[in-house]
Amino acid sequence: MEKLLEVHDLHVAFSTYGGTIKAVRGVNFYLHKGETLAIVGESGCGKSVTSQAIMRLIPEPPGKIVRGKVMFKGKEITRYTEKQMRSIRGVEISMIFQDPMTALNPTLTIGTQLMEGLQEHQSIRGETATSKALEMMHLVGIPNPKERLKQYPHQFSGGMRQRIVIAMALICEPELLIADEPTTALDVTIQAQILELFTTIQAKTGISIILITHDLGVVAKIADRIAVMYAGKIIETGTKRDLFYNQQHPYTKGLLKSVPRLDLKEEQLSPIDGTPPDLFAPPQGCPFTARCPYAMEVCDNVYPVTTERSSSHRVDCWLQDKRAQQLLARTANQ
Amino acid sequence: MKINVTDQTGKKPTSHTEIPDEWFSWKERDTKALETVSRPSLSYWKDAWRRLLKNKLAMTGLVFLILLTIFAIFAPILSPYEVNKQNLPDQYQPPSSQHWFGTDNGGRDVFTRTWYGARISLFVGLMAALIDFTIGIIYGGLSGYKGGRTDSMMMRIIEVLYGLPYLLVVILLLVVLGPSLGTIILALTVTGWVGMARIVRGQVLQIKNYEFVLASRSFGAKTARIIRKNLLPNTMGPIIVQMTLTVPSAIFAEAFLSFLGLGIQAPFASWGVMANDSLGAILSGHWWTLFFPAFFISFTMFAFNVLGDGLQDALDPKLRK
Amino acid sequence: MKKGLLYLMGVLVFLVLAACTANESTGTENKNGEGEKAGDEKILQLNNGEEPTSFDPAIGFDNVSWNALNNLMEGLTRLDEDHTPQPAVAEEWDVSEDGTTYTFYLREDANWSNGDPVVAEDFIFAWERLLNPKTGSSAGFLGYFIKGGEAFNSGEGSTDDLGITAVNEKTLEVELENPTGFFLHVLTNPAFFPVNHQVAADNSEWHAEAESFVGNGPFQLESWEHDNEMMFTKNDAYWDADSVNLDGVHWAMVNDTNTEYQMFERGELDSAEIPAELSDQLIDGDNVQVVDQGGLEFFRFNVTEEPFQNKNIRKAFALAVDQENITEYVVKNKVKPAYGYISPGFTNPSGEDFRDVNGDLVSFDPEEAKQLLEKGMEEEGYDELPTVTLSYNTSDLNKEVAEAIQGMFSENIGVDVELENTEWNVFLEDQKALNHQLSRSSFLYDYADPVNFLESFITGSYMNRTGWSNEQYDQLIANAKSEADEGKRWEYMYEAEKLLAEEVPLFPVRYYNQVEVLQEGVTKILRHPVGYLDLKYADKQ
Amino acid sequence: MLRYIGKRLLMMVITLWVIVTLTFILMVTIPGSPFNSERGTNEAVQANLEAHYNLDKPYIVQYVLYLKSIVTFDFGPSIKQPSQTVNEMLGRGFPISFELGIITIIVAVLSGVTLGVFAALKHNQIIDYVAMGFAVLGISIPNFVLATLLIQQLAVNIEWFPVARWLSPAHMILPVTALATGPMAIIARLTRSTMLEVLTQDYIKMARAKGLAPWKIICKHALRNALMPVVTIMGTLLAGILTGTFVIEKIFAVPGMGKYFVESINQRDYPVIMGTTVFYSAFLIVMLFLVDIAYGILDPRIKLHKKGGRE
Amino acid sequence: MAKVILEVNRLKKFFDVNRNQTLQAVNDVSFQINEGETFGLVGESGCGKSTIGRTILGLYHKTAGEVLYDGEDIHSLKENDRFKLHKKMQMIFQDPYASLNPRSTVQEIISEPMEIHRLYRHKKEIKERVYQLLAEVGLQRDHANRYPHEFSGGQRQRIGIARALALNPEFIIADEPISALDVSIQAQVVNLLKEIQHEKGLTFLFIAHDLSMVKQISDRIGVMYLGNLIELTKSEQLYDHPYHPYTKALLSAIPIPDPEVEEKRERIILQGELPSPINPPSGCVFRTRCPMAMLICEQQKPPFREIAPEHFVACHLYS
Repeated sequence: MEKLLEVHDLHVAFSTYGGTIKAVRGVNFYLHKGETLAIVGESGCGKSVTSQAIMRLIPEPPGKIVRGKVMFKGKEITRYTEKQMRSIRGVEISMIFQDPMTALNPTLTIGTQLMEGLQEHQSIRGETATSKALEMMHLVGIPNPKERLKQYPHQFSGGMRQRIVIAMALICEPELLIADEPTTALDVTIQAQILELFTTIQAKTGISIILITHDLGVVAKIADRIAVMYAGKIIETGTKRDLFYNQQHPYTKGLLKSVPRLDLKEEQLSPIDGTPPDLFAPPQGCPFTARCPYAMEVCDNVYPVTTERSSSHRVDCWLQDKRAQQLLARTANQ
Repeated sequence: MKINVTDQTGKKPTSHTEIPDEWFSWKERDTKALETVSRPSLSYWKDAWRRLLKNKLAMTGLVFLILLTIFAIFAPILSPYEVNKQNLPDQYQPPSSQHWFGTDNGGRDVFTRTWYGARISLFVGLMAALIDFTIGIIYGGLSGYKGGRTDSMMMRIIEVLYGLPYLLVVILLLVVLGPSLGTIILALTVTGWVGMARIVRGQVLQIKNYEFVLASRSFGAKTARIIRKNLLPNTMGPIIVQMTLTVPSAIFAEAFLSFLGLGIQAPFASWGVMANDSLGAILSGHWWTLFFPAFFISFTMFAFNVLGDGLQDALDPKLRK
Repeated sequence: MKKGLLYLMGVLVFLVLAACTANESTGTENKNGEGEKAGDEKILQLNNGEEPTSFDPAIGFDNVSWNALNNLMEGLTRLDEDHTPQPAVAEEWDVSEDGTTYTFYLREDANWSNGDPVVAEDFIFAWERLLNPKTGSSAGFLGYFIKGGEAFNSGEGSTDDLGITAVNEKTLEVELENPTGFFLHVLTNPAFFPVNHQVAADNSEWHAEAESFVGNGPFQLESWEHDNEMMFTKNDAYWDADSVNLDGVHWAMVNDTNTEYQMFERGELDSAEIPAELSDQLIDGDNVQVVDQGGLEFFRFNVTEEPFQNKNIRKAFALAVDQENITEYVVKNKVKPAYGYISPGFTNPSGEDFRDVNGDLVSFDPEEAKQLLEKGMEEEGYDELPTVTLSYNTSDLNKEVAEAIQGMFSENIGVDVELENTEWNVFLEDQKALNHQLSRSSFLYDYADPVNFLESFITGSYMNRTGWSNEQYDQLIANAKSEADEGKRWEYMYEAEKLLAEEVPLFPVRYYNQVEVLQEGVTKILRHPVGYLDLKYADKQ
Repeated sequence: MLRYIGKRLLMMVITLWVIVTLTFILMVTIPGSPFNSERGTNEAVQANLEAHYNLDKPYIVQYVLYLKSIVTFDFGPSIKQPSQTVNEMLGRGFPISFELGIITIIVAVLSGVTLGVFAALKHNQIIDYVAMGFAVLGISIPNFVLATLLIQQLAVNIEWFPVARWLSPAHMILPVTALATGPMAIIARLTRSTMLEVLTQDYIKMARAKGLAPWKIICKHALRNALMPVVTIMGTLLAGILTGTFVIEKIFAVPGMGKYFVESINQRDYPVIMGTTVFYSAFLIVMLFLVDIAYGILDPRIKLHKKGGRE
Repeated sequence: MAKVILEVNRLKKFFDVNRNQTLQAVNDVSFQINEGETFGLVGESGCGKSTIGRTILGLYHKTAGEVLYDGEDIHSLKENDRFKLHKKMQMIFQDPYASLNPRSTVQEIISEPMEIHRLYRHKKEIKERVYQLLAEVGLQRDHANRYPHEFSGGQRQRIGIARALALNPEFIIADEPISALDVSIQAQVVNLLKEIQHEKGLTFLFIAHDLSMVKQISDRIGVMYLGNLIELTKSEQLYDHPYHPYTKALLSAIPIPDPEVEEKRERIILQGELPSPINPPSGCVFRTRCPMAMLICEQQKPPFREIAPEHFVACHLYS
């Protein structure tokens, strides 16, 4: 399968009053055409920063892509000029932000905001643009699109706004859609609608999606592959099945155990104790060590080597080492 | 166990074999370490101060203002010249080793007068700020906290004050009461507090709906306690910023009044009076008589403004997290 | 960040320094011929400061009106270069033996700018208007020399009792209350200018706009943009139009001395006042015209307030003031220090100057001042002098003078007085009500006779404002006003001034003058010690 | 909408009434009289004058008469310049002050916004510091000092502009510069800070993600939102400029209405005091109202009646 | 049957938006909470669940109806009695960032209720109590002198819990205490609350929009929609046999973190959006989005009836 996007050793840092935050610390992943990759992690783990770094939308300063490269359709877009980047944004890669309430400019009509991408990239104006806009609004399921084109964002509900944002992202028919927590700010019933919409759109257009989320339920529903991020690193990645049924990293395990399940009865939640490390001064070893029930001396000091369990399944954990396996076996016997 | 690690960047070792076997042993879990708070403990004010220290421009302003205050207090005492002592034949001496800032039309030492002027200008500025602060906090706080009908009534009054021709009121006041330090400060604050009141009100309106205020109320806290413990400390940031802007604008407004001839009573002179009295220096070439007071007005204005900007950045909760 | 700061400071320092130092050289420079506009037309560019109050001669009783009015209209007499009244609308006149009846014969060729002849009726109309209490003229007191004037102005008489009659169309007879030797001089005041009674009957607001204005002076009002500018053109219908050199006068209204001078420097004005700061550099220039002005700046004691009920203390204060320092360093512009009350320039019938006859009456003498103060304090039983407040009305120059005097009191007699400034209207109210202890005052003559000033201090005079009252003085003034013999009349006035100096209800500081710097080629702008700006003979090359 | 405007109008009338009443009270409190003169006038003359201007009537009658003059907008003649009515004086002076004020506002807004936007875009770079330094400098120099400096440097020394008066566009440059510097600086600083804030908003990120050209993002998305706080302070700025015109008009001999303000008080010219106050206040109130309307137009979220509840 | 500790009867709470419009935040809601149980209140944003919590605590004045605590009507109590009641009833707030005064130390925050109620005479006693409370919620002594912004969201929420426990309350209203927290932290807090309840025998009103979490902690659950309580029953009963179409839709909308289960699930996707509470639909408030709406739903508001033992539903389908 063709790799649409590859990210190699991406490092992003922010300088603030308090010091430098190393938000992304060497992230590697790839995305096939037509596939949905979910990047999962808790707040502050660097997943949003990663997605913005791909689009080169990190505000500089204070942010900075320290090193690493991003390949899109075989081209290294990290080397692109700002102008070249502009021809990619919106046309080939689009993005949706978390909060539909703030992602739309309150002073411009929906129509204007929808069509400006068309004007910018394809010089489509007037009637053609309007009909394209109406088509997109129809696609994302907004009733009365004609009237609503003239309305302002505040006249829409949250769910409708998110649909508009999606329509905006899709209007130039990009190949990759990066959706940064697209349903977090929405109610469950609306979330269900939007997720359904993603599935339909992908089926219709064959678009590739990077879905950034913290909700494992959402992941289970629409992702093909999953990357789990923790403290600025991808600690485990694999197919949906790999991750849900054969997860290797103690963090992934803990995460799944701490989520309540509606379909199971009388289950005690087992949370992960403690809190994620501060990225001002990330630990030199595995960042999860302090919270890890299987922490070994090595974990504290050296970041684990990536283990490839299969062509799709990789994990960064010292437990994958033979010696750790022996230790585990010994402990189990005692 | 001490382990010597050379790699500080978290770069991965290339293979497992680099790691010695003995490292693969369980680490003892330190439950305490789970709830560590790695950031240094800093109160809001300490933290803001730390930010401010990093803002070079703001610090320049602050240092200038501190020096200014020190000079205003001590320079006139140390100066060999009396501030109002005229020595007419000595008039318009250019700056020299004897008269650092030269002498003015009355043969008075401009250096000494500048620092006396600093006292007056700063006093006017600080008093105006203080009065604005007091009235503004009470009025704005009450308006914001009470809300509803009281609030809209009080806001109407402010609207009326906004429509008031400020210049007219000030002139009438000064004519009725005669120009004294007190009247000038009164004239400056008669409508000046409105801005502060609005800011306080806006802040209070915002903060009173925060959950921590609700929390206090849920314990049965009385209004006085809520205002004292919850509202005031949290509105302080913007209020302080506003005050740093009130001081220079009061100094400025006082200069404007002196242009109208309504400045402080002679022979005492604020910077504004000195600048206005020496406007002719632009024509005559006695530049020192205008330059020094004008420079100090401008630089004080500048210092307060950059300090205010710096404080705004330092105290802005949006930048924290 | 540092760079930005440095840049900023650089700009600031540069701006101010550049501005202030660059001029030392340019101060006296002159830009030749740049003021001239529009070909060969001789248009004089002047500044009136502000909008004239009114061109109604009875109402416009101030400098801003007179400057223009004196050139747009003309009375019976006009001052010449030597400041003596010459025939103007009146070609000639007779004075009765007792000096109380004047008969004026108007010129045949004296016409209004609309072509009407100037007739005796025009004067009667104007003067009755001046004295009519309904007009509300503040110049009314000048008409009190005319018989029945005061009574009419006080609402007690009628026009019938006024001593003015038109003998025929071109002959006017005026009866006076007392023989008044300077009456011809009084008549030069614009308050006595005629009003075209026919025009005024049609339109009582005839004087409000250029279109309706009708004058009889050397110039006519071409246009008048209120609060902005006026344009005069030469009046060809004027009887002496041949003597008028200018084609016109343009008046700006710039009420800021610095701006006025800057406009002059740029050549936008032909004449400007010299700002005090520039006096040292400019006053000795060739193109500077200095003319004495009859008047006095002085300070009033309030003799009803402690400590000035005591004559010696008053005298001590008066002697502690160094008039010369004030004129040289504060007021500048060649202003003369005042050691007497009557300004120089008034000549008695034998041709001597009043000032020369009476000599210096008050002079700076710190030693004596100290002794007198001690003496006075002893007399009053003071251990410590009550606090003294020196009041002045708000103005930059007044403030500087007050500061200087304050310094002198402190230095010479060891008294620290406080200063207090108030806005003029309040100041005047307080002065009238005797709420001040020591207050700044000034006097400018309305007509050229010392009695104008001296009579201010008689008991009950509106102008007194000192609380001082002296029967002997009142008598001297009464005599000076009614005495027909000029020689005796002057004797009374000498004595009165000496009495003032003896009693010290006020002390003099300085006399006034008029200083202006002119563009090269501008000549014969007439100014008088007592009188009004005259452009009739002015010329501009 | 109509209801809102009606309500606002009522509020405006009440505000104006309060101002008039306050002014009247202050006016009768100040000592002195319009007929005071160094020489003094005859009592009969004085009495006649007072009667003529209704100053002999009880205060309450005078007050009612003033109210009447305001309602009919006929303030009668000036006391000091009796051949002119207050209406004429305002009719002459106001258009000029207005012209000066409007040009100043336009210049201040245009240059202030440009400066602010550049500073924001080059945040923490040298342009930012220079622009802000310039802005702070603008607020730091008293305008009477600046005005005199400008004349000396640009009119007298290098003769680029005329010194003073109000005749041609060239005459307007210096007074407008002197008057606009302060407001410009305020606007620049405000624009910069709101611009910085707006630039961090999601919809700007969204616009960038759409691949829009930077100038389009700034003009279309950022500027309009950043300008809203500028619009809100416009009323206050305008009041400041109107007050500031007094100084500038005096120095540059601009025949506006600024001088009536101070002179009428010094001369106790009551009809002029009343007239200028009412006129100025009414103008200011109307401007504040227009600013509100403009704000409503700029920001579609604001309906001109209150909306939004609490929970 | 257990003792009823809190009884809400036909409670209404309207807000005046402006002169002509009222926002019907809570419209005629009744339920009871038994001593020692956890009562879950769920619904989507804007359904009025938080308003109920705040009205019960007396932070809002009710519009109509009554709130009885221990048989006493909270809103008609005298000031002094109400003050005492604050000791028994405490609240945990939603936003761990906004609910702690950023200018106070943890020590000051936790001791605030004790100071207000003058629980201890000496500062030392208060300090000791603060340390004890911190330990109870799993924080350390030396945290007492720190400021809220230095803590993570989960830690802050624990501070909030410690504050709520300071007065030894009987009844705690937890207003969406976990919705702002990360997944792994949510479980920590829920477990902590369970533990505390177990230890102290507290009664909980647990307000949330997340049904899966509510299920973990609640004994009984009430479902709200647009100011109305539409279904109320025991926790398992609600999940196993939901009656109301809205409850069904709500349950089916929640994605389950298990791909296989998720693939097999049939889901009901509601059309449209939540109507405005300013102008709610006539009859049944849910009818505009209900897949099974009938004519009667438009005309008549369905009564809240017990259609199975301890299972109350407001729906015309079951009448």
